Amino acid sequence: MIRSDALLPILVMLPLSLALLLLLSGRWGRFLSLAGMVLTTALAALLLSHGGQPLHHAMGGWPAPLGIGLRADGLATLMVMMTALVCSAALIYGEYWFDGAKAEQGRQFRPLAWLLWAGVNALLLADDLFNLYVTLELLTLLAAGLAALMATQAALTAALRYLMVALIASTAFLLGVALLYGATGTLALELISIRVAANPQPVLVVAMALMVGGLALKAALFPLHGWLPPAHGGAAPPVSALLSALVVKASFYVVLRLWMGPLAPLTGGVGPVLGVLGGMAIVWGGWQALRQHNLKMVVAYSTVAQMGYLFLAFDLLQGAGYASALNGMVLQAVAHGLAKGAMFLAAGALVVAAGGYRVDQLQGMASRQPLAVTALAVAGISLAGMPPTAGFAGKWLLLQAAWLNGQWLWLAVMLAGSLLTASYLLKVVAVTFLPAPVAASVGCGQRLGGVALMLALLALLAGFAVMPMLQLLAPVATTGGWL
Amino acid sequence: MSDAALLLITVSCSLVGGIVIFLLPEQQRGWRTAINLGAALIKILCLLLIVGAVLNGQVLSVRLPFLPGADLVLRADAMSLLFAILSALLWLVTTIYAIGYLEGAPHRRRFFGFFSLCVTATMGIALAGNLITFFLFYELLTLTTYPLVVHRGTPKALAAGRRYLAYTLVGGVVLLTGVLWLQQLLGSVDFSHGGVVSVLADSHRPALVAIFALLIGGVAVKAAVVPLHGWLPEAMVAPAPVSALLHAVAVVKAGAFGVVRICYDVFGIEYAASLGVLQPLAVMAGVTILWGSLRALVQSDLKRRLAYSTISQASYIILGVALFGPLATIGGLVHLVHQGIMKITLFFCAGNYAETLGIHAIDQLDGVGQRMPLTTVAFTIGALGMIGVPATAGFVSKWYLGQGALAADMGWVLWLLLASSLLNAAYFLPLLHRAWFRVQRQPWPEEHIPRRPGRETSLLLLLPPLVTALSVVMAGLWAGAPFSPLVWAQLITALEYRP
Amino acid sequence: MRVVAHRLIVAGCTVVGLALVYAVVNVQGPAPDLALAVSGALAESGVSHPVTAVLLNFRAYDTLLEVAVMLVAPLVAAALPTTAPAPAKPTNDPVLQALAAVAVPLALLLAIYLLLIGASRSGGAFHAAAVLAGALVLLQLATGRSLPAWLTPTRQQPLLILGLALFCAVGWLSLLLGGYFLGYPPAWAGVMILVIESGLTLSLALALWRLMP
Amino acid sequence: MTSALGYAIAGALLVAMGLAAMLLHHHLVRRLIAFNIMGGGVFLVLLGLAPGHGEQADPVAQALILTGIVVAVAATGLALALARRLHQAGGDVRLDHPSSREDDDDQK
Amino acid sequence: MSILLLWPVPLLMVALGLIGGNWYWHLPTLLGGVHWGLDGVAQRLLLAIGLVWLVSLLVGRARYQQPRLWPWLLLAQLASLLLPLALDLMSFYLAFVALGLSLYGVIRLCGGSRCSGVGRRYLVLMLVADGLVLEASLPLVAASHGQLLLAPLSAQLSQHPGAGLMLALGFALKAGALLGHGWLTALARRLPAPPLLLVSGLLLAAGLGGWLRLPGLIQGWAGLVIHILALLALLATVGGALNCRQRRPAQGWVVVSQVALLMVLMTSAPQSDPALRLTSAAWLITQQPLLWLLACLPAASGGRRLLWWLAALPWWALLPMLASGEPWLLLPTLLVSVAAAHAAAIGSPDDSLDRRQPARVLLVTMAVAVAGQLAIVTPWLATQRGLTHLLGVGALWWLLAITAAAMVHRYGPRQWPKPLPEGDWLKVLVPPLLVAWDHMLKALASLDQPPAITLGRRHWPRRLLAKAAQLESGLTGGVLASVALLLVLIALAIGWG
Repeated sequence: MIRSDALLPILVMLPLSLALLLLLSGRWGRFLSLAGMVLTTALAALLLSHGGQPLHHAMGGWPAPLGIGLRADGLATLMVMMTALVCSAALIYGEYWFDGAKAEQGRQFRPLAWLLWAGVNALLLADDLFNLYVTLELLTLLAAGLAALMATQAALTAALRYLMVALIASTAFLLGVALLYGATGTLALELISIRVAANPQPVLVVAMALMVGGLALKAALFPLHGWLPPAHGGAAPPVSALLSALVVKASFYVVLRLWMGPLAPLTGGVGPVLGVLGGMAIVWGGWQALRQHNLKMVVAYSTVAQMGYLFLAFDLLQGAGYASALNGMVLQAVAHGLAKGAMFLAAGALVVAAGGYRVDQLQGMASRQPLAVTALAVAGISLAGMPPTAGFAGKWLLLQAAWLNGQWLWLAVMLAGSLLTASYLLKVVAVTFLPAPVAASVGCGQRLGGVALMLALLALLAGFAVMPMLQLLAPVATTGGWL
Repeated sequence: MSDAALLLITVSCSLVGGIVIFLLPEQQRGWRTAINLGAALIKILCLLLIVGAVLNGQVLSVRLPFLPGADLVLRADAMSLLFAILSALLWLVTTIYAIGYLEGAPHRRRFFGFFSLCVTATMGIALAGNLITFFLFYELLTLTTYPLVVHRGTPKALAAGRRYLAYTLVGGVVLLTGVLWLQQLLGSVDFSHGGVVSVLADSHRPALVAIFALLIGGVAVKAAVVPLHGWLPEAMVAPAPVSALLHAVAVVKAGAFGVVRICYDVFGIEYAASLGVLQPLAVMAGVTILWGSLRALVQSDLKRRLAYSTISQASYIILGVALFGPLATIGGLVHLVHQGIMKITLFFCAGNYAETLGIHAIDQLDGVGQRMPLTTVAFTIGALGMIGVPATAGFVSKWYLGQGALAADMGWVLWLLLASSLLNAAYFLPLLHRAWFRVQRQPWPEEHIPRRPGRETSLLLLLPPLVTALSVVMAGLWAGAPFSPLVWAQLITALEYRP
Repeated sequence: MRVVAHRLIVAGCTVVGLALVYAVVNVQGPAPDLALAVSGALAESGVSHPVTAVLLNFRAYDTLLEVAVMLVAPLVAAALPTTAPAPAKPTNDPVLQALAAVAVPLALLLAIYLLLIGASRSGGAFHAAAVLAGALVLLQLATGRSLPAWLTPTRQQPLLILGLALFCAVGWLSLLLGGYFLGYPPAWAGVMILVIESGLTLSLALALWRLMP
Repeated sequence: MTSALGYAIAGALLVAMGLAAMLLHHHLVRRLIAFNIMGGGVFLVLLGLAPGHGEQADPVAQALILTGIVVAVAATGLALALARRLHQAGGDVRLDHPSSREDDDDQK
Repeated sequence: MSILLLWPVPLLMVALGLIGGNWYWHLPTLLGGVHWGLDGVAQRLLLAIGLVWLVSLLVGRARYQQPRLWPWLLLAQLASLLLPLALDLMSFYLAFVALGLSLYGVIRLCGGSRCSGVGRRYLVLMLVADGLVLEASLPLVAASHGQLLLAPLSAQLSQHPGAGLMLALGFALKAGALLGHGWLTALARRLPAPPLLLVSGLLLAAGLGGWLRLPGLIQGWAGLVIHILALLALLATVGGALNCRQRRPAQGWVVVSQVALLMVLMTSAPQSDPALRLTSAAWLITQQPLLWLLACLPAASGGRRLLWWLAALPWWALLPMLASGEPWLLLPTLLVSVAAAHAAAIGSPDDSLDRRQPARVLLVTMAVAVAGQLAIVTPWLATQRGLTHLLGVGALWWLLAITAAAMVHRYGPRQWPKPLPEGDWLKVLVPPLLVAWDHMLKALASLDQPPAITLGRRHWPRRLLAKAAQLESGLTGGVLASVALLLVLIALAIGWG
């Protein structure tokens, strides 16, 4: 009957096929979407239950050098699960958000969102260099398309700006792939890493620089983050949740995959550069978020800051702190995904209720939109890395790694970062406690806030499931190399 | 019932209560009160069971995996029970008081929800078995008390809340650094009598001193030691039950309890003495005691005066810890409980005055003894307790602190105690004088609750202060009784100072 | 200020260029084992032309994703609520009409040729679709109508996703039969590839055309 | 200096020029053209480096290039659709503020 | 009905005082182990205190009707019941403090707003006294390893003279002795008689109770310091009494001087038999109410004032004085009696004319007694105690003789200069010797012509200089007096050390 590792292709193809079905379906699209969502999340959980040992599926039956393979190790399974949760939340939220005037965009949003889900799953499970390029490109186009969904002038400009930047990044990445293919003659990741380890040529460093540079551009690392705030800030809440939590995270995931796999021997020089950029991102992102008046911009800049954390961690991946740094990075990525998704959804709910984007229009929201405010608070706590959330576990491990490696500067930056995050997020929450100045405001249901709260609580519960998660990562962390 | 289940229920019953309260709609007043009181009673019941177990020598503990190399440990030993029982009992009383106090006020659902979460955090701090668990609940306490401080929603409350957060968050980070550093040196840091740090080689001594400074610095923020006390008077803007809970039981006590834990169960008092860190700690506590009392003298607002008195009283506990010797330890520990019951009485009465007659400033107190005799009696007992008049709880702890000071031959502490007692008298007796002997000159600012023949204010407001005032006298008079705080403190000290 | 920025960018790009040249020059490529593997496995791939074999058999998954990428552009174009006026009236310019009369039928013929030759020589779905789309566009410009009136955008939807649907169907089929995803049984590989290619041609052509108005 | 290396070097230079053009110009269509030039350059590099044996180029490289071209076309199509939509929405066809207009040489 | 609430406890006290019998009661839980017992000391104290309560309640029935007063009175009663019974430090200290605080309530409620200033001063002194007692008892308890019984504590006193001094001061302040009498005399002017009687009686009982419970209080250099303080207090109170022009304040000062006299007696003969000391203390406590009682009678006729004088004489001091074998102690007793005579002599508050008669008679007898003592006793003493003691005692006699002479003159010519302003705070601080000294100088200076200067409060430095100018005529008296003072101090220091 069906092969045991068939789960991997199904995880990619099911969302893709559903997207196609949704394109055809008219009225019963909503039901199909919900059913598909439940099925896919169940499959992701099934994959999770496989525990740490990796699954491998050669597409089309062709073995590694010739064909393309799908691989799922601990890291991938965790990210797939996180993607499933965030996408489900965004889709459910989308059902409620795109109502009335925005129903038309709602019908278009659904297939594109499912395609995005398929794309992310494909990227997470990819085991082939060129395949990574194609999935990255798919995500980029989908993200640009979704960002421009609202078709306002600002959204279109932001989407185009993002597209331009992303195209440059993709070309750089493709150039890196070309050089690597030229140097090693193969595209399967583990073969590349074997051959790179065999004879590290200078060209590989150039390829490395190109690929990591391109991906950093896509992941909006500090100097190259200009495009993210308008794009994520201006988009519809479910879209910005997907963008911030998944698309930006995907490019980070590819860098991590390359960093640990094929390009492991070359990472000597690049680490500190990423560390410095990450540190500056934390401080700059935090500082900007503190000064923003628009609620969604605050959350967008917070994404820039948190990506800073992830890239800073690359510099920690050395010496005694390697294992805890890796664990910390993954936990931070998962926690950030859940929390950032919840925060954008909550922000969307508040904006709808307050009828405006400005932070000081949120007065009195604590009493009118309790669920949304609680979601915002819990997500804020997770981002700031306060106990008992998963964010705290991630930060704790990163701090521990910094300590073991003796990198006091990064330690200080990370502590300052968490303080900065706490301050600008709780500043927003504090405003909601003020008494509501004007009585009349568009009364809307708590459903939007409810969905956001569900995702936020998942971020909180992840805090308690830290140890099982780390068991999943154990094989990846200890061997240090590609399985 | 297995001890793990018992411990978890103790900590989580108010958590569950809090969450259920959050879900209840605002107008479900009956249910909310039932849940609140139910959770409090369950907690007290569990604690009694645990006390039974601990008395016959058994140490209950449960270990949950949380982080690699550091897992959550809840442990019920003698010291943790002291603080846990205090918190549980005072929470029950404060809940009753809050129900009466917030009659008809808006946002009660939010208030009681966070109220329960706050006590969960306190219970967690009390029962924490190792440093990382302590830190976790310590941070949780910050988060849950913030909404209580800004409950009123006025810009002033927000400013106070912001200041409170600034202090406690920075404190939290400092504590985190200390915990992390110690974690590197020692692996998981479990609390154990006589401390765990002494096993380290001497080469670590300077590092250990630095760690001690960091840990105590982090905890001192909440214990409102002088340089870091700025937030406490500002937090007075919160409603009375909050300031009662904040000052008497939860936050300040958690800070003081933290100092106790760090000195006894992490460093071990003998090792700390050998490190020579106790002397500066004693000086710091002494400075706080005097500074708090002096500042209290000049305050014109009643609750701010009580706040500054809390700052000075909390440092008695730290002084007790810092004076190396069993007697001082007993004094410190027993003051942990006594200060709690005395201070909560004073705040309840202050709350009654504010709620019933709208009295906030001290010079509005003239003749209040006639109008509200019972509340003023409770206030008098609390105040005399604070001064340390014999037969009240305050005297017992000051007595043992004095003895401890002599045993540790720190003469100056004796005179410090005398000076601070006189200062306490200087800022409490005028209040009593106004209440009892002055005749009421101008009408009460805003008399919410009119004077009925039988009762001066609503029963829910009147009962708690009387109960706690009675407990102040009982703790003072029956100090020798089997279950009194003094005997319990002696039991703990016997464990701490191995022969 | 802008002039300085320009000079900076130019300098940056020249540096990148030189680095690339340096990298490209001293690449020591290993033995071409991949090309040998392809020719070795060509027999079971169902087609004789190695490129088509790689495209539609060995790395079929890549192509599938690539078609999905290709599908995104028209979807997004359709998703954006257009407030634009109706498309411009045909120019009925005699030169265009004369060219259309000659070129369109030839293009159709060429498209079908390219589709079928793909199995043995370089050709295939993408080339055919491009030519077909070109023909449609030319027809649109010349006569203002290219697709029959009954083929309204909603009805075009199934045709648009036909290619990808076929690809997925084949993939699911091979998976459900116990094999690998997209693992065509060797006997049927050739036929399956042809079916997929034809579906692809139609939908890709439509996709490219949908971008035009 | 085999001919393949020649293609690769040409490709590298094309990429550099394309990148410069893309960063300098603000007009959307110009930038898209520059993007396609860069794409072409990359494909040249890919082909140049591919370890082809004998006269026939490495089929995998060709397949990659084909896929790359299709992806580039899709990206360009999407960008153009968005640009047109932006233009219709009354927006300027340039991403940056209008002041960059005067330095375009063939001002319409 | 309600006033009856206040009667049972005093009756119980008197009953216990009379019946006696020594039972002993130990409560382990209360206050960390409490020991109460009825022994000789407790019996006498209870009797005295019971009498004070009964008299006060009888006389002040009308005044004690207001219900606000009852809780304070009840608390005072319970404290005064507990004080004698307490055998351990904790309960003693509880009674000690409770008594002080409850009487503050009585003062404020009975005295009304007139007593607010004095009340505050009273409260401050009470707190300082409590603080001193607490501070002193801590080292004692620490030294005796934490046990709280009073008896062993007093055994520790020998090693802790410092603690002993503090304890003595604490008790004295409470009782209004050893220069702590400022508030008592002020109260005497403002508080009506019954509560005043209550306050002074009970506080004296509290103070003396402490002294009695801790016999080892006066040892080593601490004893000497207390003795000197007692002497100074005696002179100050006597000076104060003599300075008063109104009857009520004068009587107040006399009562206070009685207490000072008791202190002098107790500290002068430490080795004397404690039982003797107990009886004199108890007697003094009982005598207090009598004095206050008589003091509050309306403007008395000559006979009643004479009666008051007889009552005011320190009869209780005779017995301990004779037993102690310190004949020189007769002098302080006589001083007090002089003061009593003066107070009794003041008829109506403003009329000072007809006071001369009884006072003069007494003074003459006293002068004769002094001369006799000088002649007979001094040689006897020289052989007994050695030269230094002789010198010291001689100097003391000489000083006291001069003071006596000044007293005689005091009642001489009518144009006595304006007295020191009464009851002002600074006067308490001005050393009492200066007062005596001033009288002496005036006496000497005015032997021939009326003195022109007055000792006003504000400019006394300048006046001192003026006085010096006047001195060259009366130089002999001044020099002699200062030499006497120095000798006294040196002799006492050596003799005692």
